[in-house]
This record gives sequence, structure tokens and C-alpha cells, in this order.
Amino acid sequence: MSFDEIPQMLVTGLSLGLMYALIAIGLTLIFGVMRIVQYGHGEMYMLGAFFLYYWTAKWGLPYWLGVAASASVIFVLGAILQQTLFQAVHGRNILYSLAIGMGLIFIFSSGGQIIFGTTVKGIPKFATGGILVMGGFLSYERIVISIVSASLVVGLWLFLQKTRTGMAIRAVSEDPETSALQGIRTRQIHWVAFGLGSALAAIAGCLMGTLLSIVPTMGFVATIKAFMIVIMGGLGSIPGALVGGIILGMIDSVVTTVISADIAIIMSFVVIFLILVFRPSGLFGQQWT
Amino acid sequence: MHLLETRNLTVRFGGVTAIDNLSLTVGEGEIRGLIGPNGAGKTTFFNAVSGRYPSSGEIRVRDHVVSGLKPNEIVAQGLARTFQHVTLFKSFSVLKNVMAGCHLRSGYSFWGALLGTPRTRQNEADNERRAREILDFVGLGGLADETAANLPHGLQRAVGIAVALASEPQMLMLDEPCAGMNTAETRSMSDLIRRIRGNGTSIILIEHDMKVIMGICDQITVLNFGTKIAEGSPEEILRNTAVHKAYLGSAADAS
Amino acid sequence: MLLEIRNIRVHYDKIEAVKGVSLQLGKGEIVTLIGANGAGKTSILKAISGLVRPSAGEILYDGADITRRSPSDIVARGISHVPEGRRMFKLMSVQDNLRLGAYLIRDSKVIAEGLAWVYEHFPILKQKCNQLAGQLSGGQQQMVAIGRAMMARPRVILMDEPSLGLAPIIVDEIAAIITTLKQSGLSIVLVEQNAHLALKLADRGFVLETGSVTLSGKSADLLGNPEVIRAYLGA
Amino acid sequence: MEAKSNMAAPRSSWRPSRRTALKAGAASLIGLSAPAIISGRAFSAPKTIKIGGAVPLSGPVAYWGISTMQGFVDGAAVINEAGGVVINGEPHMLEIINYDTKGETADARAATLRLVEQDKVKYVYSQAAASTVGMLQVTEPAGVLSIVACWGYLKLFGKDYPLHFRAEMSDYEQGFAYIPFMQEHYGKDSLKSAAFIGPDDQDGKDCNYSYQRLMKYYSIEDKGSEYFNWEDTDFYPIVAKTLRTTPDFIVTSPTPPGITGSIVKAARELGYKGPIASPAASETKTILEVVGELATDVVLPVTNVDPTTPSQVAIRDRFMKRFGDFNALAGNYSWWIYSLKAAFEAAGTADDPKAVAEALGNVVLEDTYCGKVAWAGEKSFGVKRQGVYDCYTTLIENGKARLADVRFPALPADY
Amino acid sequence: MKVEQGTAAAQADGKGNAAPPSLNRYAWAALFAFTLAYPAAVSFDNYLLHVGITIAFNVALAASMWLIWSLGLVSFAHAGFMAIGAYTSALLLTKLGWPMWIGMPLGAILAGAAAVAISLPLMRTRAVYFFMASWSVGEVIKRTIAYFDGLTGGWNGVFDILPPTIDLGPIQINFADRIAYYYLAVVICAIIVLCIYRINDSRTGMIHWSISENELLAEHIGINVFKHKVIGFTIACVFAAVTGALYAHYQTFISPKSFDIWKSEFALVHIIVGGLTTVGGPVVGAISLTVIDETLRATGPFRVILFGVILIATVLLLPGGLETIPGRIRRALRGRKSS
Repeated sequence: MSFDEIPQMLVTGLSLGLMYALIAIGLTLIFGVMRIVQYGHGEMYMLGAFFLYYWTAKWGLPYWLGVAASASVIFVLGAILQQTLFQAVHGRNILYSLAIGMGLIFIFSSGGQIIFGTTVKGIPKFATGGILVMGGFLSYERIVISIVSASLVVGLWLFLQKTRTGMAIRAVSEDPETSALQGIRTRQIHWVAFGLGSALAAIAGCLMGTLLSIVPTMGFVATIKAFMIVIMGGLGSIPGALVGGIILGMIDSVVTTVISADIAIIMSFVVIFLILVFRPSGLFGQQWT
Repeated sequence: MHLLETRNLTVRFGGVTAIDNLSLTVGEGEIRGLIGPNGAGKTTFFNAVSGRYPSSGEIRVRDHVVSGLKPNEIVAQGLARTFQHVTLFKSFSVLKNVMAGCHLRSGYSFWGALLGTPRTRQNEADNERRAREILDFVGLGGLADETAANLPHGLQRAVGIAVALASEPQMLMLDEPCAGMNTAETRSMSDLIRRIRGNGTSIILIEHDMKVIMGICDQITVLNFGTKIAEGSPEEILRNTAVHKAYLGSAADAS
Repeated sequence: MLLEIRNIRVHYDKIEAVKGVSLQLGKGEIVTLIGANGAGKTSILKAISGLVRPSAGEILYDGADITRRSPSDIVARGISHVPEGRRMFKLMSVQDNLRLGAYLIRDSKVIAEGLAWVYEHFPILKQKCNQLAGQLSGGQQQMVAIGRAMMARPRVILMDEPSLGLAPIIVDEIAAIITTLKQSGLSIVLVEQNAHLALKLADRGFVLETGSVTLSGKSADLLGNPEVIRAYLGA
Repeated sequence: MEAKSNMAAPRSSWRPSRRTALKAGAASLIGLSAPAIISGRAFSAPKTIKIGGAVPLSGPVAYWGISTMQGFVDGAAVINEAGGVVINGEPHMLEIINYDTKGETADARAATLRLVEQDKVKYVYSQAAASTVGMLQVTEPAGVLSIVACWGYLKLFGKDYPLHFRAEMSDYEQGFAYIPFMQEHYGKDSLKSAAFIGPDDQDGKDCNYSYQRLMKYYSIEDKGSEYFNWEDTDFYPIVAKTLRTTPDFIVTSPTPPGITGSIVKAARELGYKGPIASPAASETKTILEVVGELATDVVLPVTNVDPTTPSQVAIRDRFMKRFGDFNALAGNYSWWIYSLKAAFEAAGTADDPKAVAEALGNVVLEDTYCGKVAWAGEKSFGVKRQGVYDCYTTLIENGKARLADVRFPALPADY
Repeated sequence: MKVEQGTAAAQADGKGNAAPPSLNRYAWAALFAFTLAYPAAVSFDNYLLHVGITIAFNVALAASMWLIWSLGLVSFAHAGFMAIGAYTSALLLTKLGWPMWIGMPLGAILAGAAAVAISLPLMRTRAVYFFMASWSVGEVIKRTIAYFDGLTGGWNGVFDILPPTIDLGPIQINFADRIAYYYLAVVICAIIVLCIYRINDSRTGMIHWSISENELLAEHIGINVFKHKVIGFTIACVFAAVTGALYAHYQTFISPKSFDIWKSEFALVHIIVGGLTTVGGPVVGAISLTVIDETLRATGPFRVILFGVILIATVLLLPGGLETIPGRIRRALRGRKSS
């Protein structure tokens, strides 16, 4: 490894980490509020990306409007899934939500292959070219996408801190009963948070899909990544998801460049294992019992 | 030789000192009441002694230092406890709950259990007999096959005590055994506690129901803010103004 | 009567925690429920605020039946509940906790007035308004809990064990606040183990034992009644 | 059927024309599976020859499996309409049975067992290495002829597996077409070294093996190989690492088109100027979609994206009509069944896979989607079981693709 | 992942109202008898025998994962330990020529040792965190095997893992024969299920459930929770390794991909659909879902979708899983009688 590769590694790792974090934050939000694991979270990511694909490539509509539209559609889908499937297992053993999530993976990824076709697709670009940052190359696309994901993370944080609904979400994830005593309709917060989490995944899908390519089966990999990050950072913790995402992005980038990709993925699992052994509730987690 | 002795026991959570340099001795065959206002550190004391919380200072059982042992090792030393909130294996039958409690004092080998050797079968039969004896003793003999979760609150508490008794303790630590009971249930619980002592088991008792405390305790220790503020016979405690003030609230002075 | 409870029963699975309790609360009145742990006091409050559904009986508020309303609806009608153990949102700031109390109020001016009221009555909270609620002392948390309930502009406050685990001096402070609340025209249902404190503050009292009212009357009468002292001290 | 129409429903507002096509495709799939369920109980009027597919119809590699299946379904329909396979003057209808393998070895084995043991199929086809490996555990001992697309696993190929045919060219065979083309196009001197990027699984390792043999044959310096994980989402790190070795060109195989696109994009953005060849498993359209303007000097053998010859156009049109979908891979796979038909007729039997295999080895088709097709490999493998056909090489320049070269691979004398 | 074990258990007809054990025993005996008669019942159809063998593997896997679940834990390291057993036995055969009869026990021992070593840190984690940590363990095992391709063949996998033979003079059995392997698989699977049944039925099982039900109380009645968790986990991993070896010699080919996350996930799905509270749950779940999966094979692209629909429908419409069906029927009958 030569010295001048370090900026490239860091820059790549950071931008990757931010996007991972975006998927993971949605998952952590859903867990925090409902205490269920949405194992099919990655499918929202996939569907979001495909929506944008049809929006831009097929109907030729503007890109950023498409991202917003995708987020809204998946928000509604997430809310519907919560109401129809997940509300029924709320409060029951977490395994049941896991099983429903698995069912959703089967249905969406395979249904996606039938509806969208099995070919790999690419979402048209909104920018080309790039600049050198301290010796690391950054395409404009990547810069914009990183900025968007970073500002979404900040925006979500502000939303949760400042707005009435955001505070209600935090309150419900801390103590549903006391929240109800403040007049918060906890069931409503459930679907709002579920929709919001799904919408975040959809946005991540749009951004990642633009940067890379999309297939109907890409959701499960996203679920795995999100799950790794969320557990590493601590379930229900948004800073945890951010830090976890960046750790994973950095491992992917640095270890792949320095050693190789297969070592990188082994390493990321080892790191998660070690984090959990020394901090049994993740980096920022609380013990949910 | 004391059955239980703590020397300068201290428990801290973060910056808060829940138990502050508490030294306490309980003799054999004694029923000791542990009272104090809510948040005085009574349950924390139980948690520290039973090995659930880490503590500094020293805890001795019959002069053996047990500080730092894990809960299951402390039970093996003869110190059993119950919990403030009903804590049972709720989906088990009552009998099975008590049999689980008997596990500690009965022979068990993994391979024996797997293969179902005659010895294991003997053990299990003994175990069940023991468990039924204990259930009869606490007056639950007729409910052995009920699922614990389906019992009324008062009986669940009694099952909790039966489970603790099943480990054949020399000392039993009861955390609010009468909480949420009606007068009749409370009376039979007091009765049960006396009978347990009659079998030679010492008891430490946390209880809010003063009738119980005053009625059955030999000695009472009063805690407030993690320190001992009084100790003595029920009569002495009743007369102690510091206790009045701490326990009944400041308005007690005015009344 | 502002709030009237008629013969309610509360079940947790098979356990009956409240066995037909009736009580009334007048405007500007403090009523206290006293009794040992597990007597059913908290269950009654939870039934009023909609956290548990009574299996029988009815709850009337301001003439309307609110027996099976959702908690948020009941809050909106003007009944706030200060739960046992204060139940802070520990990871949120004091100010956010207070704001959550005004969750159903959309008018920012009203919220600002509410905050001003709380800070006026609990000056210490103003200093600590940006601290996490979990870091406050017990007494300060109790102040936040009461302030949070007041933020909803209630007409009735249900208070569950406000003196729990607090030092005597702080208990005095809380007692003073309760008196202030009463003077400002609020009606209060006070659940307490500290019988002396409760009866000193309340107009009327109900003594509960295992889910039923065994004794009730004017506080002054109950204070002098040896039965109550017996219930508490067993002496 | 209920599920199918629900699946199709959301599309109605988008593109009605495709919806009907999709319905037709789905219906034909259901129709296909129906005889499978009631197999053996079909009418016995005209004789039938059953051909079984153990292919990935779901899971991550369904793309390839479905394309292959489409080739067989379309071919069988065409052949049956034209009077079927005529063996000794007697017409035989073709019946296709498909079972899903999810692209997993054990699953493929189970599917093949069902085909061979329950449906009594004597001719099977499969797709992708994992499914092929599972299939071969069954077919060869059972005396069943198999046609697959699979690279590597060479020890499962050759003399000891006389009934096993590999219809798709591996990188190795393709190499004898696209490397000469690249040498002509870019000049021999500017292609002195190469590097390899592939997936970290058996397919990747297989292709790497082909790649190394090729580099040796053409005396090109091998600058090393990198493997990515299927879980990877960003290819900057791996491309950056590859570029450190300064290769003259890069081979990405059998990397799926989306990932190839990402690799091309990363390489261009990181300042790499040389050609990138993506033999096997690639596809032009996706790469253009993913990379856009930056896609230049991408060499894609065997993918004739826009059909040119009349028979290619006919195949595309039929596929569009029948499945609502067409991709170059499905076109590529469409000749397998015609070669089988020719073999049945040449062997004069459909009951003896050994005889059919002998005949199949000698089948040469002149006008398929891949142009001329023949079986080769006698010297390398001891049997003529490796399909070789015209290599259509597409070149992408500045975001535009054009068919740059068509040639039959110049196999070395000892192949 | 021990959230509300109690609810599930209570739904499943708690111990109090459970069927008399004798009836239970009849059901097991009937199942076993059917298993033995199965080859004849399907008139020795090789493919259906294959389905039977697959079911045996899945039952063994689900049952051993359920043993871990009885401690209140969900382990996704299962496929990893299966891989250890499979690879040990396969490599001993292909590299050294040692038969499965040696390879399988050695694989089991190796997996057991690995399980003990890994569970020392692993048992520090709880609930969902345990789930993820065990998942990591499984992934690391799989990828480590792939990484050392000189020894293990890497992603290419191992070929020619011949089924074992028995040669005792007069008795000679070649397990390459499907019927012979069917009985081998069934016998080993039955032994595994029987062991788990015995464990669950004995004191050990009571200890497991008490830990799962209330770890705090279990500790305070003198149960060494940590020790029992390690032992239970290790036994289950040993069973997984045995199944792995059996699997390898049947498939004759294994690669790291054979032991990916889906192996563990399907075992978990079998448990959830079958039921969480009795050994019957994983057994019934594995049998029914494997049959469904095989039946759906012919639906091509719809196979996975339909499987997903069935999975979700079962979870929503049949809380507690298939094992609750007898209880439901009994209750329905009783309801009709009383009315």
C-alpha cells in the first residue's frame, strides 16, 4: 500500500458508510418504536430503487422528484405493511416478526423478478465527472449522494429532536405507556415510524441504485448490511447506526484495498462479534429486556 | 458465629450510593425484619447479598466469605431468596416450579438424565416427592398441576416461597411476601413464615405491612437512604422517633 | 361531580385487582386513595386514564362516559396522569419532556405559557432545562413529571405516589406544590402510601385494601381514625 | 393463477402492452408446470420426447435460468408446430418440464432426481455452475444426456462424462475470438499485460482459470486477480487495488453486467484508460445504463444486443411475443434445442442417450442466433462436447455500443 | 432472543392441559413406524426417497436448533457448525481415505470443541445480539473454509464424497444405494431427535426451559446458567455437525455455499412454523415445509413467492405453529360437546 491511497480509501469508506447508515437508520427506527425486527427492510430499499428506475428511465421524469416520490410511495407501503402484518405480531415473540420479514423477502424479491424482470438495470445518472480531494477521486455523483445521505441523517436527527412527531417517536421508543399518557397515539406512531424507516431505505435504494445497479434480489444483501450495522451500533440507536455504518464502510474500503475483499468481509463479521462480546448491547445500545 | 454477616457493604450505581457502609448480622433461627421507606435500599441489599449486584465490603455466611460469588453459588451456600415482583417460571406447572428449585440439592448427571438410568429415575422420583412435600408444607398440595401463571396473585407468591425453600436454604430472604395480599392471605403467609423458621431456617423479611413485621419479627433493622438508622425489637422500633419520621413521612411530626 | 367512578373492576388476566370501587371527585377537590402495596390504587388511576380497560363499571367525566376511551382522548379531555415512579423520558431533555406533556396542544403560544408556568413554579427546572431528564435527582424528576402533566392544561390530575423515594425536605416541597395546584382550581386524585401526608393534603380519603374500599370519609376524620393507623402500622 | 394476476396488476397503469405480454409469459410458465405435475399421464397420441430443465427460475441467478428456459420453450413450440422431431419418418413432439433450483447445488440435484427418476426424462439441461454440479451428480450415472452452460469444473467434463455437453463457450473459447480482435483493434503492443476481476465463488475461480490459460497462450503478462464478494456494494476499493498493478487491460468475468458497469465506472473515474473486456455473463444495455458516458473501450464478446440477421430478428420477435421479454442471452441459449433435434434425427432414436450423444457431437448448425455452431474439444477433453460458435463482439465507445466483430474462435490446433 | 417465551408457551396449551404423555408417545411411534415403512409405501420411488432423506436432514437441523431455542436463544451459527462436520468428514475421506464412520465422529468432536471455545465469549451476548453474534460466527466459519482453498477446495467445494459402506463379512451394505442411505439418514435423524426429546424430557430440559423462561430466577435457585447454556449450545452444534457429515456423504459434493445463511434461516422457519414449545414443533415444521417446498418446485418462478405467502399466512393465522393444532382440535371438540 502506498501513502497516496489513504485519502482514496477514507473518502470511499466514508461515502459508503453514510449510505449504509441510511438503510440501517430506518431499521433501527422501526425496532426502537415497535420492538420488532423488520427483516424485509432491504426489500423496501429494492422497491424504492425500482420505483425510481421506472420514474426516470421509463417515464423520463425528473430525478430528484423521483427520489421524493419513491420515498412517499414506500412510506405508504411500509405503513400498510405495518398495519396489515406487523401490528398483528407486535408484542409477541420477536421470532414472529422475523418470520414475517423472511416471508416478505421471498415474496418481494421473487415477485420483483416476475414484475420487473430478472435483468440488471441501471438508473440514469444525474451527473458525470468528478474532482480530486486530497488525492482521492470523488465523482460528482458520489459527492452529491454523500451530501444527500449526510443531510438526510442530519435532517432525520433534527426531525426527531425538534418536531412534535419526532419527539413522539422518541418518546414511544423509550416508554410507550407514558407516551400514551401524554396524549400520543402510539399505534399511529407505529405506522408513522415504520413508514419513515421504509422511506429512508427507499431513498438509500435510490441513491445506491444510481451509483451501482439494481436487481430485484438486491434487497437481502441490504438487509444483511443493515442488520450488521444496527446490531453493532445498538438496536434503536440512531448514532449507533451512523457510527456502525461508517465502521462497516471503512472496513469494506480499507481492508479491501490493503488486503482483499474476502478478508474484508470476514473482518467485518469478526469486528461485530468482538463488539458484541465486549459491549453486549452494541456500541450505543440499551439492554432491551 | 452469625448465619449472615455483612461488613461495610456498599453498593453504587454510577454516582448514586444505594447501600452505604452497611454492617449487619443475623443470627441462626432468627426472623429479621428489614424496613424503611421506599428507595431506602432494602431490595438492593437483597440483590447484593444474593450475588445479583456487585458490591464492595464483605458478606459472610457462617464465616465463609461469599462476596463476589455468582447467585447460583450463593444459593449453594444456603442463602435463598424471593423477589419483590412475583418471579416464577410462569408456563411451568406449580410442581415443576418447585422441582426446578429442588435441582440444587438433588443428584443430577447429564448422561444419567439423557439415558434415563434407574438412578436418575430414582432421583426424579425423590425430587418429585420432595417437591410435593414442600408444596404440602406451604399449603399448595392441591394445586401441584396448575400452571403457575393461572394462579391468583397470593398463591403465586406462595409458590415463589416454595421454589426458594426447595433449595433447602439455611436462610431465606423474603422480599415483600405479603404485597398485594388480603388480610386472610397475609395471616396465612405470616403463619407460613413462622413455620419455616420452626424448621430451623432463618429469615430476613422485607415487608411494608407493619402488622406482619411487628407480629413475627424478632429483630427489626430500619434502613433509610442506604444506611441503618435503627435496629431493635419491634417495641423499640415502634417507639423510635427517627423511624417514625423516616418511615411515615415528615408530616408524621405534625400529627 | 367532575369525575365519578361507578363500581369499576379491573382484571389482569385472571387476577382481579380492583373489585368494584366507586368514588367521586368534585371541582377543586383533592381526593386521596391510600393503602398498602397491591391494594389496587394504581390500577384505579390507570383505569381512569385509559391505560387499562375496566372489565366492569363506568367512569364519568364532566357528564360524559369515558370508560373505554383511548389514553390520548382522555388527556385531550383534560385528565393528566402523573405516573408512579415519575417515568421520565430519560434520554430526552427536561424541556422536551415538558413539551411532550403539551403534545396535544398545537398553539405554540399556549405551550410557551405552559413552560413559563412550570419554570415559574419550579425555578430549578429552568436552570436544568437542557439536561437529560434521566440525570436529574428524584425530586427534580417529580417536578418534571408534575410540570409535564400541567403542560396539557388539565382540569384533573391523577398523581401516583409523588413522594415515593424522596427525602423529607423534598416531600415537603412537593406537598406545597400540590396545595398550590389545588388553589389554582385543579382537581386532584392523589394516590399515596404516605398516609399522613396524603390525608393532610386531601379533602377526602379512601382507604383501599386488596381492591376494595374499606374506609372512606373526610380527611380530618380519617387522620384521627385509629383504624387507618392500624392499617398502616399494625399497632 | 390468482397470485399471478395480482402480481401483474400494479403494472397495468404503466405499460399495458407489456402487461399482456407478461401475462402470456406467466401463463405459459404455469402451463409448463402443469404437465410436470400430472406427468406421465399425458395423452399418448403422438409420441413425445421429454426434455427436462433443472434451472434457477428464482433466486439471484434466475436471470440466466429463465433465459435458458425461454430458449427451450420457444424452440419446442417452433419445432412442434413444424411437425415435431421426425425420427425414422415418425413425428415426435417435444415436451419441456422445468423445475426450479434457486441456483443451489443441492436443490439442483433434487430437481434433476425428480426429472430423471419420476418424470423419466433422458435429456436434461441446466444453467450456471452450481446447478450443473448438482445435476451431474445424477445424470451421468443414470445415463442421461445433459446440456449446460457452465465454465470451469473441468474435471466434471470430458472423457469420463461422455453424456455431458457444455453448450456455452467459456472465456477460454471466447478468448480465441475477442483477444485477436482486441489485438487488431488496439494494437498488439498496447496489450502486453492484463488483470482479472471476478466474483469470489466457484464461477469466478473457474473464469480465472480460463483467463490464465489464455494469457499464457497469447503470452500476455498476468498482473494478478482480485475477487469481490457478492455482498459488496462498492467497487472503488477493489478497482483501486487492481489499478495499482497498471495492467494494459482488465478482464471481468463472469461478472454480472451491473457489477461490470460499476467496475467500469470506478476504473474510469480512477483514471484508468485501457480496455475492459467482460466475457461471459455480461450484457450491454445494463452497462450503458450504469456507466453512461463514461463507458468506453468496453469489449463484450458474445452479446449481439441488436439482432442483425433475419433469423436473429425472427427469434427476437418470437421471444417478445411469447414472453414479453428478450435479452441477448436468451437468444444465445436458443440454439441448444435445435441441436438436440438434429441429433435425435441423425441418431434415429430418442430412447438411447448414448447414440444421441454421439450424433449430437457431430451436429453443426449454420444459422442460429449465434451464427455458426459446432461442437469441439476433442483434443482437450477427449470428446467433442464443448459448444463453439460465432463470437459477436460488441464494443462500447463513448456510451454507444456497436457490433464490432463477428468471428468463429480461432481455436488452437491442440484444442 | 428470549422475548416473551411465556406467551408462546401459554398459547401452546401449557404443561397443565397438555395431552397425556402416552398419547404423545403413540404419535411419535406412529411417525417412526411410518418413516420405516415409507420406502415401501412409495414403492421405492427413488425421487421420493430423496425427498425423505432431505426431510431427515431438515428435521435433524431444525430439532438441534430448537434445542438451542429451548435455552431462549436463536443461533444462526448452525449452518457454520454443520459445515465443520461436513468438511471434516469430507476432507478426511477425500484426502486421507478415512471413511465416514471415522469422519463423522471426528467432525462432531471438532464442532463440539469449536462450539465450547466460541460460546465462552458468545454467551455474554443476549437476545437479538446473540442472534447477530452467532450469525457472525457462522459466516466466519463459512468464509474461512472458502479462504483456505488449498485445503478445502475454496468456493469450488469438495467432490466425490462417497457414501460409506459396511463390510462385516456376511452383512455388506453400500450406502450409495438410496434405500440404504434413507435408512441411515432416518436412523441417525431419529437418534438425534430422540436425544433431544430425552434431553428436553429430563432434568436438563427443565433446566433449559427455566433458563429460557426466567434466567434471573434460574440463577437464584442455584442453576449455573452459563454452564448449561454452553453445554446445550455445544450439544446442538455437535448434532448439526453430524447432520452436516451425513449431508456431505449424501450429496457427494459440498461447497461453502451449501452452508450459507439460508440453511440456518430455513431451520428457523421450520421451528417457527412448527411450533416453539415442544420437540414435535421443529419435526412437524421441517416435514411439512420440506414437502411444500418440493411440491412448489414445479411452479418455477412462483415457488419462492408461494413459500413466502404460506409462511406469512401460517404465522398470522396459526399463532403458536402447527404443534398447536391437536390442542385446537381438542378444544373445538370440547367446545362442541359442552354447547
